[in-house]
Amino acid sequence: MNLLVLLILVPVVALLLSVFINAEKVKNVILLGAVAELILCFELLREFMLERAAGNNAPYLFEIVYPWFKTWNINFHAGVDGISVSMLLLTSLVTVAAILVSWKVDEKPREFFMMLMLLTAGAVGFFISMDLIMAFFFLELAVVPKFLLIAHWGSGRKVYSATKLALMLMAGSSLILVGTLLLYVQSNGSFDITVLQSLHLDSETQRLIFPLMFLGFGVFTALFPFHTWVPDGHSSAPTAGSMFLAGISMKLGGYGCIRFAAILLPEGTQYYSSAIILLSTIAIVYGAFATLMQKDIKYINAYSSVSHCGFVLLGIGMLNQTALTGAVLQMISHGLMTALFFGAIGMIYSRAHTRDVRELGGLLKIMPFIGSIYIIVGLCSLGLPGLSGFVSEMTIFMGAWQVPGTFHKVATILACASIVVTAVYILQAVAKVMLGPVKDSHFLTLTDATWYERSASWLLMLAIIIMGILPMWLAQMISHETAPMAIKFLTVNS
Amino acid sequence: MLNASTLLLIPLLPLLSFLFISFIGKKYLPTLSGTISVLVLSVSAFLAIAVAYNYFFVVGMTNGIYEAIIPMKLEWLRFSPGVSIDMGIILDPISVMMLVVVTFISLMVHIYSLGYMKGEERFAVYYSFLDLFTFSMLGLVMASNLFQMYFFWELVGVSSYLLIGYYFTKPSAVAAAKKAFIVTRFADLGFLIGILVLSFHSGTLDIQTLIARLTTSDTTFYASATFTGFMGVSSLTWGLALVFIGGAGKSAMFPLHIWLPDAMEGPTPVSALIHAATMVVAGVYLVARLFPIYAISSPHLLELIGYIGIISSVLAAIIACTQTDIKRVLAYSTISQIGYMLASLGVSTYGGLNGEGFSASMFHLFTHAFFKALLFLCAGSVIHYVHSNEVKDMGGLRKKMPITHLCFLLACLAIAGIPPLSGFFSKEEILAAAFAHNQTIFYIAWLTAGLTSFYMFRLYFLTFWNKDYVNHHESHEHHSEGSWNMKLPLLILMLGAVGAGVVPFHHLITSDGQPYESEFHLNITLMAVGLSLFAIIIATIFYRKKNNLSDKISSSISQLYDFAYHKFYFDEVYQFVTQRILFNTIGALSSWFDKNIVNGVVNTTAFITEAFSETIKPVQSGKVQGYALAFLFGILGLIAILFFFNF
Amino acid sequence: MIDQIPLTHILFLSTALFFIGAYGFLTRRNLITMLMSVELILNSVNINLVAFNRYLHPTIDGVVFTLFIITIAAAEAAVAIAIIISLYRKINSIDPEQADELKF
Amino acid sequence: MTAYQIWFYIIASMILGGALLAVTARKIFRAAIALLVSLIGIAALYYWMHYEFIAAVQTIVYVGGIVVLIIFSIFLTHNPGHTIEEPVSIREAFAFTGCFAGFAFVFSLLNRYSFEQTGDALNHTMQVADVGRALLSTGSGSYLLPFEAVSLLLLASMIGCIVIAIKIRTHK
Repeated sequence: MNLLVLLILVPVVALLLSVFINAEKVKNVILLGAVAELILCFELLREFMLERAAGNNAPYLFEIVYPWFKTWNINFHAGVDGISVSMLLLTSLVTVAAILVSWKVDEKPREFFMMLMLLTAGAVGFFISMDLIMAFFFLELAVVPKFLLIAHWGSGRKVYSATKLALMLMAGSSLILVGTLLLYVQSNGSFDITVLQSLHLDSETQRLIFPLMFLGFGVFTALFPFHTWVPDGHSSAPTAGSMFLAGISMKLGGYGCIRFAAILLPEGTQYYSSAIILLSTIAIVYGAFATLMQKDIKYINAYSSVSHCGFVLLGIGMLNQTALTGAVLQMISHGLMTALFFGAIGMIYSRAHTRDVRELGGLLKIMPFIGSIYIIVGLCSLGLPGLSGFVSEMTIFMGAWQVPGTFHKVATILACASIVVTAVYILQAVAKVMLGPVKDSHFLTLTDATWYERSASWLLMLAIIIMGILPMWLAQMISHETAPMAIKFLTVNS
Repeated sequence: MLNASTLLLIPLLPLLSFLFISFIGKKYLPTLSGTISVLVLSVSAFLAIAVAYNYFFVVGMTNGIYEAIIPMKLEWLRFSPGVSIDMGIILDPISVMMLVVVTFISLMVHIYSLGYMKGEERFAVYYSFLDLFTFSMLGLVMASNLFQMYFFWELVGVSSYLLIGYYFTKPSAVAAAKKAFIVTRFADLGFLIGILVLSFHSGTLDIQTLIARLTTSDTTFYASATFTGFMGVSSLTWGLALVFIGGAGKSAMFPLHIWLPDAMEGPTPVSALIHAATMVVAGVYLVARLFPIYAISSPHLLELIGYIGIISSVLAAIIACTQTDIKRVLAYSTISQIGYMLASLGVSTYGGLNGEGFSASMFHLFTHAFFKALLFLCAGSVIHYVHSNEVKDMGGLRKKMPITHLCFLLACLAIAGIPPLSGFFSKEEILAAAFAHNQTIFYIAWLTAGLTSFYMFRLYFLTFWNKDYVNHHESHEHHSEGSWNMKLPLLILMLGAVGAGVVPFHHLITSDGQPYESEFHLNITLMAVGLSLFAIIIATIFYRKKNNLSDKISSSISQLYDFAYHKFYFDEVYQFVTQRILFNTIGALSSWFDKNIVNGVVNTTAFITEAFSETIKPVQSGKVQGYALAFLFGILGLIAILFFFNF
Repeated sequence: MIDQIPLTHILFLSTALFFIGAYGFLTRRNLITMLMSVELILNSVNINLVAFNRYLHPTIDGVVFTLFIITIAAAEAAVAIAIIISLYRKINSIDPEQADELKF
Repeated sequence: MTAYQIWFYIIASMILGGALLAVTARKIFRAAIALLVSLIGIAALYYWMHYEFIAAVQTIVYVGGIVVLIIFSIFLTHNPGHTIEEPVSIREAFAFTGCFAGFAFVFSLLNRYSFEQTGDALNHTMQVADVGRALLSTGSGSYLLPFEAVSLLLLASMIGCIVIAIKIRTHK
């Protein structure tokens, strides 16, 4: 059977099974499903790399088409390229980690774990879709569990945050839907991206459709000024929810921006590239500065996500191969890193029952493992060499600097400058939460990470370190895909 | 000997030791970790010395110059064709010299720490961090690629952060670590952008290619780098200046020096290794590494670097005269000496005798590593004994700790430039170079040399003479100078501090790799030594016995004294800029904007929708007759419309 | 005979009855009287059916329809009264103003 | 003015008078009696139109069934002598306006339209047997299916009434 179909089937089977078994045991089934998914993703990676090594340069591999809704020419059309494969890897890694971290959830465990799996199914489906309606379907499929996870299992102003998140994402989706339908009309009735890609739309049309698609996906990836769901959503979500949101959900947007906006509408992308750069630079700098003032460690991380996702969009806006590669690398790096970050924060919160930096302090002494994870992932966030953040950020900077023009240079310098601010807020948070004297005597009774938290952390940590130390295979795989895109952007005007 | 596998062992051994201790040693061999680490590092140090011997004396010169050897180069991350981060090893005189310095000092510090850190709760962690630092520093000095250098540059910064914040329950240590990291990080921003600029114009990140392309004026790369510019300065100069900012940050040059004195919160051996001998000279090393480009393509910038160095040097020396914390005095002295090295680079040009500043700078870097490490380790012993950093708690220690006393005295003489100790030779060369090329720098440097002697002997007398020591910790009497592992490194380093001057640097390390014959300038020597001796005599008068002469002097120039005592208010200025401008203005503004404007728009949209639905909600009153009435009127209205339009 | 009264007069009658019923339905504050008004409306329709049958359409259809309507009216009245009684049990009133739970 | 016409106007005034009283009387029992009068008037109207069978059905079902049902329910839900609340005045005004406008509109419409009377129809007589045949046969002009549907409806409404009105004992 086609691997891609299996990738979709595994979560579905896990979901179906979990309906019928004892609620306490659901997590085992779901974990099993997630691990199976992870193994499948590695197998996919292996086969993909073998195919590429064998010289198969087709833009999409393992393609499969089933008619879905013939009247409107909607197909279940799956296929992957290097970007999708790396996104799938990220998704399955984060899923396993998120499930492990929430091992002790006892509030409606069946529904909780099913929501997690549903989210994974949505994300996986989105990353393999090559049909706009199919992509839209899976994108929306991933929104519902987010809402429920936050609204039911969240904390703080959870209903407010969940509603805000769902409404903003839906608003984004509606833009995407309009864009999709316009493309459908323009292409004389096709939702297939291979068809749409070969279509030479005139520039007027591209300029009309591109903002719809880009803004729509931009909402998902915290494009300024549509990012306000990010801080509230992340901070109210349960630990696994935050990990999913930051680790996977925001990547749906970035991936969509590349796959369904930039590639399909190269001329539109080029026309709006200055606007993209402007908005993303604002997001980077402004997100970083806004983070400085946050008092809640989840808010700190959520705002820093705004800043980091700005790098993704900056990379896209620069329209060259290096920057695009950097954007994809940044998505992966940020996904792994923030997932782990939120995992660590969740571990701290579940023990100390507060997330206010003013109340926390000296936790490294009490919980060395969690503390070390928090510090290491913080260092990753500020771009320490040897961890994933360095690779992706530097690639974006290198790519961005190659674009001539003062505007681009200034944007790049500002983006570079933001990593100093990042260092400030990360170290500030680390210093206040982890270091210094123990603030509260009841912290002394707290315990360090349990086996499931440790395994989740190790999983993501290893991924971060591997990406940080051996980035070449990933970078190569991705730049193989971004090269034709960059050429496409270059040749638009000629 | 000079093959890749041997050379790789030098940095990888500490890395393995780091990994071993962090994952296994910390838990199962908490006390043995130190010994393991020392053993591993001695192998590294031995290899490094062997490599140096082979490089200089076995392989030796080809065509009359010491050529750079690149035994290994692996593509690590490729950005675009030609531009990639390579993990390579470069062997040339300066990197070989640095290899020796780093491994040797690191080994000494490792041994010393066995005694100094004994009984610490996180003993193994300390060693793992030390090993991480050693690895990163070795990677930095061996880097053959500019971005590789940045890679290790950042790692060095982080290990410094971890080690300064070693006592992480102490808020002052945490703050110092944070400050050190952020200030250097800010400077590294310059380095990063500098790399971007240079690589953009030269199309490479490889240091040798970079030098080749940017120093020969007939290449297209050179043309592109010098043609385009910003604010009347060519891109090349901008790039080099930005790279230098990174170096200045790491080397704690004015005005980015503020982190170094605070970094003394770390354990003293760490200060000796990182904040005196190795990491802080990375800035000098960086300029030296790219020296041909600086010297050939941008000589004015190099001159500016020289001025920055000498200004830092004199300012730090003035501040050092007023400080009372033994480690802080040494920290300012470090800034001052590094400023010296940079000034020396600044007065140098490329090639031959005119490049004697380069040679002198490296020479001073070499000798400084020994005597400054020695000074710090001596200070460590003193602190270990009296449990205080303040000189007022010391005094009269010469009888209690004779070995330390002797070492400290010799190191002081060395730094003061008294012949025939090592510092004399290197300083003399620097002064000679300055005299030949830039008289202004020469006179300031000469004055600084006097100040150096003064504050070092002030410190020496305050610590070891001045008054009789009153021991508050009688129980510690029996190991006043610590165990053998604390004394041994002192003695070895003392040998270095005394004898390092005999190394013929102008034969080995020169700007173009070609040996030259240095000249001996008797007049300069007499001037320098005379001033130093004079300063030492003044210090002796002021501080050998307890008297109030110094207080009188300081009160007579109280304004200047206060100004210097408060470190020229640099900290306050930075505090103002970061706290007021960055946090309270930009940060608070962004946060406010986000909370009220961006979020406000979203919430207002929701609010308007809600308010609108609230207004039309009463229509659904639940009163069935109301609905019926509406229905009736609806039908009537429809009828009226149909009738009116005569459908 | 019957042609002495034109059809329109009967239709006027049924129209008047219809609107009287509608008026009652809209204004009475008692569910039972509202039910009565509904009965009036139904009857006005019946009158129409029968009248048309008599004057214009000489078959049996109008009569049969009337029969059906009467039947349904009976069923409707029974169900309505059941609802009214059930409501009365719940809120102890049959004022439609007070039965306004179904809103917002 | 023939007796036939006079009878018509007497019947009409009985219907409308009863109806008006039924929708305005403040005493609910009085309203029920007025409704009774109105319904009897309608039965009389059918009789006047020579549809004796319908008149009989009207009398039996409405007068004998529904009105009695209504009176029963009044007894169940009201104290004797209960006065109905005044209608909400603004709604009364609107209702009056609406109803009057509707009436005026239909009135003018009817006035304007001349119904072609067929003389044949006036002489047409209806046998009860015809009704029976129409209800129980199939083919054109016959109503077996609606008849059965209505019987089902009656059954359903009977069950529905019981279900709705039954008192459910709540166990504690």
